[in-house]
Amino acid sequence: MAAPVTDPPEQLTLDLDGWEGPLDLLLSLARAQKVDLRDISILALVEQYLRYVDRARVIHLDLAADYLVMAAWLAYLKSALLLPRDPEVEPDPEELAMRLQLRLERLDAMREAGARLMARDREGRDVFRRGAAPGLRTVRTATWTAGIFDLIAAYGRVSARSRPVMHVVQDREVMTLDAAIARVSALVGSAIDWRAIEAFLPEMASVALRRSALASSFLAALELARQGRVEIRQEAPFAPLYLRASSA
Amino acid sequence: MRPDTVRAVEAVLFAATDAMSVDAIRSYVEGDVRAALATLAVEYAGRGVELVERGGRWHFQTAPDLAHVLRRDREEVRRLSRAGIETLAIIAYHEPVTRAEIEAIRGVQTAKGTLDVLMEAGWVRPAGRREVPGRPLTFATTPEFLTHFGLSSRRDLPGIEDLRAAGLLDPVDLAFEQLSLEAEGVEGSEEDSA
Amino acid sequence: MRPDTVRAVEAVLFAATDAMSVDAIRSYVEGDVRAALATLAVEYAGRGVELVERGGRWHFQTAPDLAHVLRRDREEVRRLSRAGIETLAIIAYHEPVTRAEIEAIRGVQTAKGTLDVLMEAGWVRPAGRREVPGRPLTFATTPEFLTHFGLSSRRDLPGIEDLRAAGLLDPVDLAFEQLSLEAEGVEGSEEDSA
Repeated sequence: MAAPVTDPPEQLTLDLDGWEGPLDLLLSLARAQKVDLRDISILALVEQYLRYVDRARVIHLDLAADYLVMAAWLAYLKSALLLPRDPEVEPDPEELAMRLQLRLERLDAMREAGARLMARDREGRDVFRRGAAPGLRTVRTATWTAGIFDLIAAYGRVSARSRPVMHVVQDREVMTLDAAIARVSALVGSAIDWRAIEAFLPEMASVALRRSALASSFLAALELARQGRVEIRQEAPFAPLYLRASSA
Repeated sequence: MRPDTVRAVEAVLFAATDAMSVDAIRSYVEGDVRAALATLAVEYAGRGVELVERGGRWHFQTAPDLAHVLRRDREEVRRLSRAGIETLAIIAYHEPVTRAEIEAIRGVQTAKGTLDVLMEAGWVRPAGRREVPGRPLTFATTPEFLTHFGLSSRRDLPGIEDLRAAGLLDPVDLAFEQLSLEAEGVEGSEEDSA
Repeated sequence: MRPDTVRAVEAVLFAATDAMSVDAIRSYVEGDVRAALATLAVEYAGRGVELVERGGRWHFQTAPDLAHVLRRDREEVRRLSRAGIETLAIIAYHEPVTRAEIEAIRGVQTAKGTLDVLMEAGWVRPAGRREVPGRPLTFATTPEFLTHFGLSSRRDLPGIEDLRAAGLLDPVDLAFEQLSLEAEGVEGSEEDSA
């Protein structure tokens, strides 16, 4: 696909597939005209292009529309350049010619730059990186964080979701023996007079829990009596049960 | 400029994906490859990179004493996932508790990783086996758990009633909750059962 | 024994799979990393392996003059089409640049595949939209582009200063440049795909 830029213009192959559009063809013609694009004759270039396109048509080559459009535009530019300058006509043909030249210079510069880029020492072709770099390791140690609110809210969420299930597996609320011993021994320590065992029970709304507390407190009283820490008095079977601190 | 053979051997070994035998190097480099290897070994001695031979094959490697430089420890603060925080909450409120019990309470299976994360965080520990068929492992919280959450003891965890008062029970479930309470005449007692 | 920082930087760059910025190296190595890099660059100059900077990132690579030793049995680097080369050059020297500007300079429409090939190679990336009517996408080169072509920075692009001084890198006057392209709704001028 490389353009035969060194060929004399008349011998340019009439194969339009070889050109990437009219600008490419123009640039090749210009490069053949002179090495420095700044010194080319635009008029001569236009002549060459028009002659080239004419010859292509003579031998019935299918010319893409943009070549013909460029030809028309260049024909207009040529006549504008040859005719005496009409200040009313915009744009100034000299300026159009200059811009065309700038366009060719730009494309040529980029073509040149591309060639120089490709010729550099390229990685994977001319220079190579280490073949088997083991890589650096980053050992990530996670420090987990969560707030107390997150924790409580999570439990609330779980509870709300699963309470019915929970009731099946949960025991009812009770006062444990340990709790009752602690409570009774603490309360009785400050009591000199006999007091009914009910006085040692906590204030509770729940009947079930109160019953559990009474049973536990009774057992606690027996245990504390065994240890010699309380005295128990009962007038008769099922009569009120009284406790006081051991006088010993 | 150093002798071309040494430079060439250096470049070939550097670019190679595997350790290379002398013969393999010779297929790339002309000249006295063995002498070049000896030269390189001396030149690289004491550098951050060294030339070593293992079983007749040569390669460059970083100096062993610099291994610690090549790894970087990065501490990342990460938040617990929803599953993680729920599992942690259940353990905290019910400990010691088995995995099956956690799943029963959460109503979903617990991914293997969830308990691992909690243990990695140092908040949960295995707490012995339960003496029931299968002898399942139980889990409990650790002192670090209390520290992290600013609790002096597990008793500081709010009970169900506190949660309700704080509006942390879902309203829909709350209505249902009320019904079942009235029917059973039982107060929220589960949080004390552990 | 050489200073620890130099050895450590050497080992880190040697072990790394990618080129590393000074900051990235600093996350592994304490001390004066820049000075260590300067020292290493001098020490490795002329060896079979050298230390280079590409777009602010450093890596070791084989010396370019040893290409002939290493090139055998390696895959040929993908050959770019002429359109691809020109398009890459235009992007590199003009970035950020729109597709319309590329077409204005080349004088032909850009085949669909041309930019794709450059992006697939990792040399070109979309670089935001230009705030003009139509908000066209712009393209620019990547750090991999600099690395692949052995450029320390875009300032190293061959002849870029001369081109700029000659006004050949000035913003493209689309209104004029596209005259011949647009006026007739050109067909058939699209170049072969890359």
